[in-house]
Amino acid sequence: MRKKIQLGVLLLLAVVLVLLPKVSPFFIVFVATEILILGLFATSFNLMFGYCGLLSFGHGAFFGTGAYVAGLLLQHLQWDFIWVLAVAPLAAAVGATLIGWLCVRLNEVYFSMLTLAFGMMVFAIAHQWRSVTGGSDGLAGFPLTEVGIGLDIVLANPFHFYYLTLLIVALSLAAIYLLTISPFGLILRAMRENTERVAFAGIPANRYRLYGFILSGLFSGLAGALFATFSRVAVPEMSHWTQSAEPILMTILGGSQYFFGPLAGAAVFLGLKTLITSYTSEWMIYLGVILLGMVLFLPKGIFGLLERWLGGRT
Amino acid sequence: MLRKLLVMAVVAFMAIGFSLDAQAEGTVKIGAIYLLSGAFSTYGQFAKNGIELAADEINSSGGILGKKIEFVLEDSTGKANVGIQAARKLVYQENVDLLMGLDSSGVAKGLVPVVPELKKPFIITHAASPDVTGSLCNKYVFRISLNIAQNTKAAALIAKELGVKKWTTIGPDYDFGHQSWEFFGNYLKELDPEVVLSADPSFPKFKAEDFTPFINKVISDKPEGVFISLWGGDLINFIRQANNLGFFKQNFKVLMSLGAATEVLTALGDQMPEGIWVGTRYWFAANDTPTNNNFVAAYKKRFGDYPSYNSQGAYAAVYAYKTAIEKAKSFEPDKIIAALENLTVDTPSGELLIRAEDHQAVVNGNWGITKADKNYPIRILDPIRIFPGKDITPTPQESGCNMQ
Amino acid sequence: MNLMTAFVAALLNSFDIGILLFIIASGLTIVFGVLGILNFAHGALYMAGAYFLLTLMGTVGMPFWVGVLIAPLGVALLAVLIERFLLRRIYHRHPSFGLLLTFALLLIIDDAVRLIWGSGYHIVEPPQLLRGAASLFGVTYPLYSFFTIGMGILIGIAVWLIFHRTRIGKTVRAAALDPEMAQAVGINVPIVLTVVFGFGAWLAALGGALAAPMRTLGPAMGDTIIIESFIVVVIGGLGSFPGALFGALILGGIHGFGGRWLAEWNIVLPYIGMALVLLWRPEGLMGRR
Amino acid sequence: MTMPFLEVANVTKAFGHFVALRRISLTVREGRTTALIGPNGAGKTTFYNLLSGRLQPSEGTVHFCGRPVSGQPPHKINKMGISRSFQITNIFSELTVLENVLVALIAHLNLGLRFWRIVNRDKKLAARGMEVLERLGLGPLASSRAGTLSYGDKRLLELAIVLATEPKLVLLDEPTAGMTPEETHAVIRLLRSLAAEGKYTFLITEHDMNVVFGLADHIFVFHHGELLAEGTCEEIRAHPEVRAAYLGEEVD
Repeated sequence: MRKKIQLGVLLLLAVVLVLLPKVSPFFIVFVATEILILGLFATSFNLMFGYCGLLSFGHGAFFGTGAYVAGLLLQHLQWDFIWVLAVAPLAAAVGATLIGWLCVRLNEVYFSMLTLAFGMMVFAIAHQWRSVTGGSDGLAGFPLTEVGIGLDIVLANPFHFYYLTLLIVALSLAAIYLLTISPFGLILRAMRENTERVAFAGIPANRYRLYGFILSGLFSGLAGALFATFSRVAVPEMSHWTQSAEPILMTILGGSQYFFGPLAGAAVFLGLKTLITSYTSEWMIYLGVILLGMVLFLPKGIFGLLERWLGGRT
Repeated sequence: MLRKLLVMAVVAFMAIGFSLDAQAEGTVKIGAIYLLSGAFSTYGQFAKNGIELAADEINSSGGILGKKIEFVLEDSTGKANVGIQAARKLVYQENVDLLMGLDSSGVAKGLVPVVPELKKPFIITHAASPDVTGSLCNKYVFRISLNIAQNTKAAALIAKELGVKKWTTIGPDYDFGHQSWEFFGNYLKELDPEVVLSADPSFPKFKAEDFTPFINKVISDKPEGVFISLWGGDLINFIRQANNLGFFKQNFKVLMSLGAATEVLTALGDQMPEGIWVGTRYWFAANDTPTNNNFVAAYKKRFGDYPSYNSQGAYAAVYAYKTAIEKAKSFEPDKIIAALENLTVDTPSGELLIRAEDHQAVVNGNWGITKADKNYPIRILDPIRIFPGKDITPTPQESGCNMQ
Repeated sequence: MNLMTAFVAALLNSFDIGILLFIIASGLTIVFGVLGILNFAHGALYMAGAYFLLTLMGTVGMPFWVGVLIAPLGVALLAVLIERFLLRRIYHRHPSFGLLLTFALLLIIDDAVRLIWGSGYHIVEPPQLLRGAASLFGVTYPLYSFFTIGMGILIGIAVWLIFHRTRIGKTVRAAALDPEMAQAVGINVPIVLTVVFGFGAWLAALGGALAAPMRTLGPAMGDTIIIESFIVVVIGGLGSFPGALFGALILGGIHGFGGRWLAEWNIVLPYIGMALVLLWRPEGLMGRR
Repeated sequence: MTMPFLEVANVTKAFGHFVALRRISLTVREGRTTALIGPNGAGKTTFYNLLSGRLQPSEGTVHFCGRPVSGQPPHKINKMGISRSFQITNIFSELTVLENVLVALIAHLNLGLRFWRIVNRDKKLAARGMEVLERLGLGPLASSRAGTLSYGDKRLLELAIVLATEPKLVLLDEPTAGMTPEETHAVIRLLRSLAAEGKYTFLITEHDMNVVFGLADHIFVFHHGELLAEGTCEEIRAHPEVRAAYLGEEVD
């Protein structure tokens, strides 16, 4: 029964997302694109947090790497976009390999703080290496290229970009979902509870954490590359800790125990932000109060509540 | 129960919010993007004051071609991607006719290349990166505020007059600080090839709070002139700490490219040293014209303060739009753009000319020497030096703009 | 200025920055040690301390010496209310909720301060007695900085004595080590937690009040301090009070010496320092495993 | 079979000034259920930690089937064929009972990096997991969440995780601690029958002497971090020093 409800909701969501540009005001297409991209970022963050129990405070490093590599490739080489989307996440994954190798041996808040430190190092590189990264102003005004492989998609067209993003994000979420239900995903979930027990069962725990971290960084980099193209800039703030805090916020809001929790969190967070900023320049205080209410009254996030309404788990 | 209500309220709020799209007929809608939150929100507040004042003045005297001005503010938060999304929101959701704003150069450089997609004119009133009306220039984007090149050219002219040869800098460690020093150095070298520029200038990190190490370093390096491009809270911190360490009693000349900003002078009061050369994009006492006198009086009456340069910039932009629309006799974006080119606008900062070639306004630079005056709660400029725009603005060829 | 005086100047600078950070970060580390919450709003409380002092000295017209005592108490009171009505509801949840809740508080307090005091910059004058500069080993240094260094040392000693030599201190440590056991032997643990959170906020606000005559007051002025304080407590050891001193002095040194000789690396040096400590001794230099 | 099964040579473990284990040398033979007894603080758990890789010896070496154990991380030691249980129940309480065993099976069969497989659809894997659960009588509980099991069942699940990796040497740390007498009897019977299969060699620590004497073929006695005595049940029962140091209080 629950399976059927889930499937139904998913189908409904898919229909809404596909039809959205036809029925919504034009600007909503931009908001939806942003939600999808940052939802992917939050979901890949949650691969480490919700499934592996490690709260990274430095995922901006990979998001930013993806954004900068995409920006640089578009600016200097004008590759077809499809290849940009292939290479940028790989660069982020390389970064995640180096950073992860050092970080995964730590636990809990120590892991969080070490990832924060490395995230800020990436920020510093982006900020200080003026000749390559454009310094504090970042990369701007890079051209948008063809998508490639014969696809007739214009990146500058918001509808085209929305559907392209929808496709890529849907495929990525499917891939991440398959990961979570694979043997690897089971090991990650077991490690969230008790890493040492997993090691004593014969799993090289830190190496598995590292694999998880690399995959998480890979998809964060993909999100970063999409975001840079969507925003038309790559700026140092994309790897700042304030950027790393966003997926954390979204994930906890949506519910870290649920696969679609981070995406739901992204939708609510960005939706509220877009809306409140239209009414007041004191948006921070309103957002703060709403967050406060959600923390106090929604212990399992929005998704936990939705599930209860739909008669799921008690 | 409470939870249900909470979530339902949020959902309802969002549903209503996105469907609201009230567009009154007979108004011209201006969308403005400024820093409205965080550490630098004072600049957004200043800009808001300027727009409010201009809009009320215009509306109470019949509007623009009979249409009232309505304005919508959006927060850039100082991040380029946020600024770009805000511009899209203003154009597509709020249906604004005109755009203006931008404090941070980073936001400006990110946003400017995107403006042609939005197909609305955009007047920049604060961000100072030369690239915006240089290598990144385009048909839709104008700037009526003083840019780095103009301000540092004026600084270099003063430096030449001061006659000292050995210069160093203290500037914030981001593109603005580095560019200010590069431009200042290059201009000064052109004016006086004998000048020696420090090979080891000081760039404290932005929002450093503690400038003591840099103050000590500059004092120990014994330069003959120090060019300071710190601004806002950083500059206030710097000046207080420098006072304590006797920085201004040393044997070197000091130029502060943004030292005459009212928010800095107001906060510092009598802590602002006297006898220092300071620059600003607008000085309220620099022009004895009806336009300026009216502006200063109206601003003081309404907000209780002397107008900041950022208020003036925003105020001037609204009037620039008014002048252009009246010249074009149309609200069509393309016609407004055509009218803005080669337009002369009477602003509180003097008459300015918006060049057609790169859309940069040829605007006066304001410098002066700080002085105490018991008629003012803040340090004022005496003497005031006004550098005519044509003397300090690089030619369109030099700016590197290639319009289409 | 020769190398020696430059060195002394950098050293003084390190202490100046370090001691102030110590006062603030010690509040953060005590709250973490006892409540298990990494308080994201700690920097906002620091800011509140500075602004309270501004109003007490400006509008109310108090002298600095009185204001500096009262302003932090006001902030502590606010913190007590926060603990009593908000934080208390989430102790049993995953620590990430503490982070999120205090982040929400940060947004609220930051904006509330802007609404109340405006977005402009303000300064607070140091008391007449502490204006000007003094000379030490040929280095001219603000008198007020010597005062903050002295205050920081006094506060450090006082807090250490409270925790190790008084009944209150023992009670708090017992409640931190094993709340259930403490409750069983008759300690009112909820009150202890309230008091400790208020005390942590008091330290943050005291740091803000002491910093006010040296720093510009402006919106979000606590945002840099909070990350610096995180770095301090991580370097020193989370929950360790002597560690906060140690970490603060190291970070002060990074700013004092790094600012003088490695300025272009300054934005990243604190993070490199924190990463090295975490890789070498994850529990921090003075922390216990 | 010339190679010794588990050989501990001259092992010392010190924590600062405190010496937890002093120059322990012993050999465990394959197929012989061996018990390790001693009062609290004798160093039994430290010894287990050394055998399983949680700790490294300060001096001395441990060899298993001729390969060095000391210096290896826990997961490699497990792969060599040594698997341990924990004194405090150490299961994955958020996972189902079957998933608990699958974690160990995935580890054992090196399936952890099969990213494309779906764990719940893998019939062969599930069948193997069920086999282990059935053997321990946990079959009917396979789809329950592990955290909801009774204490005794949790201890059994712990044993299931250990056995799923098909170890040659099984280290059990007080397997019946906290169990009811009925549950204890059941576990003794279970362990006996498992030992009789000949696949596993058990090394057991226990406080309950009935369990020890009911199961063990051979006994080592630790006292203050040293090996006090070894021998068959009868020999240990009769050993004067052991009686004085330990058994006196417990058995009589």
